Amino acid sequence: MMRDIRLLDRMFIPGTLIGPFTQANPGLGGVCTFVGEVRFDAAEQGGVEALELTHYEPLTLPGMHELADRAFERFDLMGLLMVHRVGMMRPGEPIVCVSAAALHRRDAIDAVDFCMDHLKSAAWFWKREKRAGEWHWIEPRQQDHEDLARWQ
Amino acid sequence: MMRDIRLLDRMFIPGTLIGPFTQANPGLGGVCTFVGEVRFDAAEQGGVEALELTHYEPLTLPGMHELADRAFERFDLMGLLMVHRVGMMRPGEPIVCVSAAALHRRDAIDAVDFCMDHLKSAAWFWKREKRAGEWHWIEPRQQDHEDLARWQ
Amino acid sequence: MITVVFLGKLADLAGAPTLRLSAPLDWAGLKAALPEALGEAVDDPRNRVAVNGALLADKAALQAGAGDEIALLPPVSGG
Amino acid sequence: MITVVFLGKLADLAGAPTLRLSAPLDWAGLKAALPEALGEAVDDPRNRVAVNGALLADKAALQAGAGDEIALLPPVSGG
Repeated sequence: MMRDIRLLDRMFIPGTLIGPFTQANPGLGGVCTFVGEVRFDAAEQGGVEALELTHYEPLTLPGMHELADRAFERFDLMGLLMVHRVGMMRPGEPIVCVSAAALHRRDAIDAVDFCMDHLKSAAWFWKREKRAGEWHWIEPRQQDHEDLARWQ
Repeated sequence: MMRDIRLLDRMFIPGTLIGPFTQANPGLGGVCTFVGEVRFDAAEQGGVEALELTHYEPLTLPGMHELADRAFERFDLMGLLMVHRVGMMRPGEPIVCVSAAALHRRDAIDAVDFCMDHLKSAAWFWKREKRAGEWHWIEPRQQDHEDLARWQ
Repeated sequence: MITVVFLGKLADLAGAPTLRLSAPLDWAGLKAALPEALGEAVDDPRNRVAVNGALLADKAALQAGAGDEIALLPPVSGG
Repeated sequence: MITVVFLGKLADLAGAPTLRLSAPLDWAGLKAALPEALGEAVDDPRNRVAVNGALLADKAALQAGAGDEIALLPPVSGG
């Protein structure tokens, strides 16, 4: 069972993680991967210049491990990769990568969906964006709360 | 809008498709990718030695394009990659790769889910497996029909 | 001549992926030209028929002439 | 000494990511030691409190001694 849960404080290239992850799970039926990137957003909305993601060490990584435990309990998985950036990022940079390997596609896709919904609005991260030189804290969207509620 | 729909009659490496696909969609919020591989299955079930996927040229690729059209209508997508192997394959080889880029993760994940469910049981492919030297035609599983029904 | 293409299990039953038959052919003519087991199999409502890549809503309405390609398509089983 | 860590918006209100306060501290003592606006903000039920990485079910039960780390955690906003 391949399990790779990490916080990264610098730029990463998802392909360099996903290739070895897939190789590490021989006999899998399918791998589902989601990669989130820092959005630019339209200039008329005051385009995003930078994004800062703060975490709290004693809670954030243990929380991601608990989330991984729940994913392994809930879905029939062979492997799970969950990598999240922290610190300062620029638009276009990858911020999160979740990859799940399973014998059947339903488990792989649903596990990625489940982990992403929880990382997005139930993990210990605080996010702020810089627009037109000003920092703004970001709140989860209503959609994020609705997405999360699907699993309860 | 990046749109790449292909049938391939030889081995492919998903990473070589997904990297350029992601690059071709600047400003995306997220990319979801599913890669299916030919399963080995346990030796006690008469492990899979080979898999052959037959298609019918005048229907299969046009059908995949119609499926892509429906995905673009149904979800808010920036790009869609849908690549399917045909011909003879060995266990461990990639057989299908679907990747969707969108501003929001829900669209990207759901589009991949939608395309996979349709490719699996509503696209013009006929699949047979060789076990212990004998070829056996494969039928969609009950689960595949249930997965498809979710979108109707 | 008309080319008849057999897909999936129907190719096993036919013993070959294609067959060449004389034009013209309607549905009764096609079935009569096929071995009995295959003629019965193509009647199964789960098996579809396409002419030149266009699926027929009603197989019984089949009309094929010289140069046409008839495909006999069992239920799919995908990736 | 006790270290108090402010996360997210609370760090803006505090003007710094951390603060050092004398031990021991209970909830009333902590609020009294913070600027008024911050003391009111941490009372908001959406803001959680952890001691040495363990979330408190009830903030009012806070008891921190020398060397402890208190974290004041506003609602999260993820990736």
